[in-house]
Amino acid sequence: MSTFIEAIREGLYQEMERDERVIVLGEDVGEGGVFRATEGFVDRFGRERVIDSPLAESSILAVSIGAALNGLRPVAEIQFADYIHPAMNQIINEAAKIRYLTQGMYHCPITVRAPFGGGVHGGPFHSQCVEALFLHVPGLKIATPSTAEDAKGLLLSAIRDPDPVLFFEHKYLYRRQKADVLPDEPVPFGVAAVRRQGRDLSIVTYGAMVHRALEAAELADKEGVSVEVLDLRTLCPLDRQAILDSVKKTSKAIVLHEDNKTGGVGAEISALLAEEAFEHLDGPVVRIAGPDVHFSFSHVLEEAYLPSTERILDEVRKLAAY
Amino acid sequence: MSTFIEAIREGLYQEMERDERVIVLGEDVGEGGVFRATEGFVDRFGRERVIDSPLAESSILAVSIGAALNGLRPVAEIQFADYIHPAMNQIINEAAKIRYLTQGMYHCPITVRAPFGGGVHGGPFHSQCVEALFLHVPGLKIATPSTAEDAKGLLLSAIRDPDPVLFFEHKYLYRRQKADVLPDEPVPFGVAAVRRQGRDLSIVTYGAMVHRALEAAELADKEGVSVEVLDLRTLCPLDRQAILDSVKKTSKAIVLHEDNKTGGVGAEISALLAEEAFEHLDGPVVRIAGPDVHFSFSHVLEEAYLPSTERILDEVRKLAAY
Amino acid sequence: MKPANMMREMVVGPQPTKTSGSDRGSPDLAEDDLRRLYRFMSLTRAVDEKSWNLNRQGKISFVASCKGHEAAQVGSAYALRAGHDVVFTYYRDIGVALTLGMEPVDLFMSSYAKPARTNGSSRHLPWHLADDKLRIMPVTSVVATQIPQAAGAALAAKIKGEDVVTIVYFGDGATSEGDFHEGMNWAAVHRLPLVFFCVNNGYAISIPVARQMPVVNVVDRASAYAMEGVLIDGTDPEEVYRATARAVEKARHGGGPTLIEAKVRRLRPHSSDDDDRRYLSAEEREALQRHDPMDAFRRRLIHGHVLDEAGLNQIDAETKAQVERAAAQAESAPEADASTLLDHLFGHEQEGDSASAPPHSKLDPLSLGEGSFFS
Amino acid sequence: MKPANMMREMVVGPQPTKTSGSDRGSPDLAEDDLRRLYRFMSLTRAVDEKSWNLNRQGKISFVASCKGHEAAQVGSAYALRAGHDVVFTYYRDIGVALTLGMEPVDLFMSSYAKPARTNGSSRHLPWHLADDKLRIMPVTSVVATQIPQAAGAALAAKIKGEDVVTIVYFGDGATSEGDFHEGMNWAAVHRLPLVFFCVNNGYAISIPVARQMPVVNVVDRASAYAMEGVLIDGTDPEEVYRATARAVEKARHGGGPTLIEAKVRRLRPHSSDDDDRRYLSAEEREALQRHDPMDAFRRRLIHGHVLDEAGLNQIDAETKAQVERAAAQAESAPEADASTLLDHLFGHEQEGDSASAPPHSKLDPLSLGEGSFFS
Ligand SMILES: Cc1ncc(C[n+]2csc(CCOP(=O)(O)OP(=O)(O)O)c2C)c(N)n1
Ligand SMILES: Cc1ncc(C[n+]2csc(CCOP(=O)(O)OP(=O)(O)O)c2C)c(N)n1
Ligand SMILES: [Mg+2]
Ligand SMILES: [Mg+2]
Repeated sequence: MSTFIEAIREGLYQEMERDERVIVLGEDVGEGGVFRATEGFVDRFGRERVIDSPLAESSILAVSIGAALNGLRPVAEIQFADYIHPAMNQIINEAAKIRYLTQGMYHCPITVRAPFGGGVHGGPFHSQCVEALFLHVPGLKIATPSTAEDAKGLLLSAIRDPDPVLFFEHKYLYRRQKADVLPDEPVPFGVAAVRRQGRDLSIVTYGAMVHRALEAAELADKEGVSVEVLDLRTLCPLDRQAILDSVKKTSKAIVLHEDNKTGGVGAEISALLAEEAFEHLDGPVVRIAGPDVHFSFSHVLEEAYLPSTERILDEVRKLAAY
Repeated sequence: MSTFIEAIREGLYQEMERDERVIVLGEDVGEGGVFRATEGFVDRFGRERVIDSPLAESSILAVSIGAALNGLRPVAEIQFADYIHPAMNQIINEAAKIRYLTQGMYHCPITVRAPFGGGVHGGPFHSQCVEALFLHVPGLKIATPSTAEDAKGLLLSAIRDPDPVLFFEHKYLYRRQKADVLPDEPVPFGVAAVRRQGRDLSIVTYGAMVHRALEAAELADKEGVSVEVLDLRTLCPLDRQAILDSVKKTSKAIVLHEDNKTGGVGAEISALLAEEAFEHLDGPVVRIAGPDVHFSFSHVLEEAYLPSTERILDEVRKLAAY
Repeated sequence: MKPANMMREMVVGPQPTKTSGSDRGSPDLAEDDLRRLYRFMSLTRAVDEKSWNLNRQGKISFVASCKGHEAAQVGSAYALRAGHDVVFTYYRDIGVALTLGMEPVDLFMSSYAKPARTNGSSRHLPWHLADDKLRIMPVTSVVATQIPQAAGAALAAKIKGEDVVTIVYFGDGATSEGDFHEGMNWAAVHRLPLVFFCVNNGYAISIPVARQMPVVNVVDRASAYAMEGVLIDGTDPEEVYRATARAVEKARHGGGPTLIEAKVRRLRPHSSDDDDRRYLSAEEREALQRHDPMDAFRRRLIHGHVLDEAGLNQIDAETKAQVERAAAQAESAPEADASTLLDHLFGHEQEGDSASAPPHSKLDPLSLGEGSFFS
Repeated sequence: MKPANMMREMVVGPQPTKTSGSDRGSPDLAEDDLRRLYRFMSLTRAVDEKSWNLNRQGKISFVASCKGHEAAQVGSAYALRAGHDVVFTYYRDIGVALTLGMEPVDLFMSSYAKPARTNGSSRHLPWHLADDKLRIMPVTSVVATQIPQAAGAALAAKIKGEDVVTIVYFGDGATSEGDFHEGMNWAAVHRLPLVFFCVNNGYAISIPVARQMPVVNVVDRASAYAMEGVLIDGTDPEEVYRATARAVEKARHGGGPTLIEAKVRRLRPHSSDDDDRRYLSAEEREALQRHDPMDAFRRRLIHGHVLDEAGLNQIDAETKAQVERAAAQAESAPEADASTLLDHLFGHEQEGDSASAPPHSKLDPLSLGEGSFFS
């Protein structure tokens, strides 16, 4: 049995064994990182390839970009996604634009790993979801695995990808998700997974919310409502076809995420459905998301923030009855 | 007759006359700024209140935040919206969260002015639209005036607002939009303007695209299609009611912007309609937007990027016939 | 390499100002001051110990201990005019807050995530201080962001012509961030009334200073901004007080900014989530404990006949009791109310403009997202 | 204050290395080298003048003139191994590119926004250099971002054990950005084979250095990183060459990074969109013109009997003719094809992994947005 975080570690380790161009850099990665993703790496790969960075995220990204331009395959760790913001300029204005602006002469194969998401009593600066801030930016790929298998498999794809990949690991899953066997081969980007087949409506989601959607689907089933759960796995490339296929089948859709509602990833998926599946829709496209406020430290407030299984079930009931 | 940029200048000047807590800071604002928004300000208000900053956007924001916390009303100029990214951490993690995290004990009354948008042959770093990157962030207000009147009126509201306001000025409009009379009073946030009444479909848009929408509406009218054009004016607060009202009336909606399509402001508006106006919709919610690539310097590529009047008209025809 | 007395007060930088003796007129500390300093340090230690124990008991989920930093925090804050000077802290600066007058219960409220007026209690992480009455400015967990913000606050004071000094606290790790550079640069270009107070505890979590920066001391960075840099022993509250008082008075009288580096030792891991045995040997950890500022100050006070053993113990007993009461009070305080989740995203008023301003429409945060979430 | 000879080469920083004479073994310039330097400078000037004129004729929309910067650009690039060393430039570094071997036509293609292999021509702004054959790395317009990126490239060279040196160019204004600090810090902590080359032309658009930074010289910032700082007269190509060659060879042999500051004068406004009469008096503008590096170098070459007036004019005529041909070629080249708009957002291959990698599905940029836009 491997946990999600062990799967990350195994994937990273395997790629460093396989390809000596792969290096890791970030704050405290030398002693294993605050979540132990690089535990033992210095012993195996040495401080040349496992680099403790100064506390400076913009340069963690910039150094990764420069090293990638000069032939390496850097995997940068941002200690918490909440601290990726000082590096946004290097990600959005630099990494994302290199291939396009040079018409393919240069490209930027970097992977940026960052733990994100709430439910771990982390308060406003160890809980943030940041994926929507990057979804809008052309030139970036975004992975958000929900299982230990995908954590490893998508990470292999990310590291081998020739373009910048933001790899967001939901920290609520780190020790809660487990797998008997981890894949040896990459899991391809842009292929959503139907985690549960259903007939009456589709829940489109990703990350930790996949598991809440499955819980709600289970409960709905007992009430005679058959819910399909689609796990996007990567937000870019987005498996538009799988979303459309599922909703064409069920005719009803709930888009679910933990991130703030307005301008979230859910908005894009709703808009896709409103534009390309309009004729198939038998009801409004419902968004369930965090409210438009920041994460709080109090567990009462955190629970109030996070979409609960009950709330999902409630919306499932309402939409099914529509 | 005042141009859009003259309206900005007049609004800023008026507020500095009216309230000595207002200061401006930014790169080259002392000599008037690259677009002349602060021309003559040093002579009138002195270098204490018109502050040439070092070339460092993160600190332009941070200094504004700190000065606001200590009683001033800073108006920061980011020379081009394309250069706001180094300051994103100070905007998203700091300014946007101060009031919420301190439960109202502190607040952060800053205005950030930034010229944005394309069509001026500015290439990838003098054309970017950045509004969608902030729409998602709770705690930020966003204004995107489309007329010279609103440029001044919304700016007065922005500066008097007790919370952080991102004030995005579409630089294509700077010298092209003109007004006979500028308002002396603030134009309130969160109130969209119906720029043209119509029956058959609604175009929801903002910034420079308002004028393209009006052109297309004019042409459609000749073909017997009556198009309503809704100018959002501010993206946060978003006048959800006006959007819903318009679409409930016309039953069809096009969402139009120049920014990249995926995860853009249009996604939020489409999603709103798919969720709250579903029963009123007689056709798919169409998004017309820039493609998911970066701005280019070549005028051929820039024109190919920007939604053209013909393309809008084409979509109007198709949707009207749906 | 530095000589053996590197921990003594010294001035670095390109235009070193003479700071020996009391030539800046900073008052010497009277015996009463020393006893007060000890009380604040004792109180700080008591809050810290209690918080750590509560964490180990599973009652509070997070502590960034300041054990070892007490002299730096208390000695520097003692040089400020409480409620007048502007203070930007970071996540372990409880000694600063206590010295300025914050009640221990406020700190425990934040640790218990219970709602309270100060420190964004219940929303914000523990010890992320904010108190408008004490002019402690709001901060986030994001390292170094407060540094250029402090320049902004100091700029405002200068523009308004006030005799207010701003002080900003940060760690050694924070000096690697771009925001440190930008804040130092602004302050120096504009000669702002600002004191940069760096608490160098040798580590940014597990990363020793030598892997963070190429210079030996943080003050070695001051010359890049033509700023005075002052290196002090941050475990000596008197030395900390004197250096800070001088920098504060210099700032107050138009002399511009100063960078103070207070060298301290971390007597606990980085935080309650950290296990420093992973990167420090038993010997290294033991060696750190020899730099407990409480021990040294106690010896000094006894030796100088300011307080005897019994007197010190008496103070410790009092602060401990005070802290027990505060912790109990916080423990029994009510939890946050979920119905407040959407409050205070935006203001509904236009401060100071109520007469002339138009009504903002639709500013209710409820309309900005999950309007029906609680209805 | 600096003595009158501040423009002469000097070494600053905490551990000054002796750099007088040729003790680092950097080769002295032979007469042939001097003639070559002059030709590159003349070519640079010719491209610049032509571009400015084309802008004034309304034929190209943007120029960031390098007039006055030629000696700094050419002299420093002449110290590099072209196609071997890694080069990060900024938007006015055409002299660097020409010296490394870029054809003038490539520069005009970018000014005319015509599609070409190099410099992101047609997509990117003019003179935003990129050429993989010359190892000129891609850059954006965002000031200072390339500085820490260069640290990354140098780190890669060090990890790979290559004898490649990286050089990064930037202006005085760029040193205010946090990215400058972070890049300097990385390079110094890791002792990277990297040369920081700051072209200080006294202004960031309209803002004079005195309002950007509190120190007199950019090299005064080097000591904050225990880095060697070298201040040179950037209008003297020989001095620039020698200082750069020394720093490059030091870096190549494990000696770590150097910060070079080349002082130059801007002989034109910041860019074709700027009007420097708004912030410079007629006298100030006239005074700048006395620092034309072409004039000084011509006098030196004549005085040293390397070239006579006729020989110099001959070179100028040749570079001018070369430039006219290049401009004409670019002018008549085809415009970009709108159907290419969506190309090259993502790679379709996994470089170096084609065998073992799985097929990425749906990576077509067409599927990522406006799929039907051109269909
Ligand atoms: C921008 C940012 N990056 C990373 C972190 C995670 N983090 C929290 S504290 C810390 C180390 C800070 O070290 P230092 O500044 O020396 O202060 P100390 O904790 O030692 O007092 C890090 C890396 C953060 N809070 N903010
Ligand atoms: C991050 C960023 N902010 C602002 C700008 C706008 N801008 C372009 S060049 C420039 C001045 C740069 O000055 P300096 O670094 O001295 O270089 P110089 O142009 O003088 O050679 C500014 C402010 C930019 N390109 N990038
Ligand atoms: Mg530290
Ligand atoms: Mg300059």
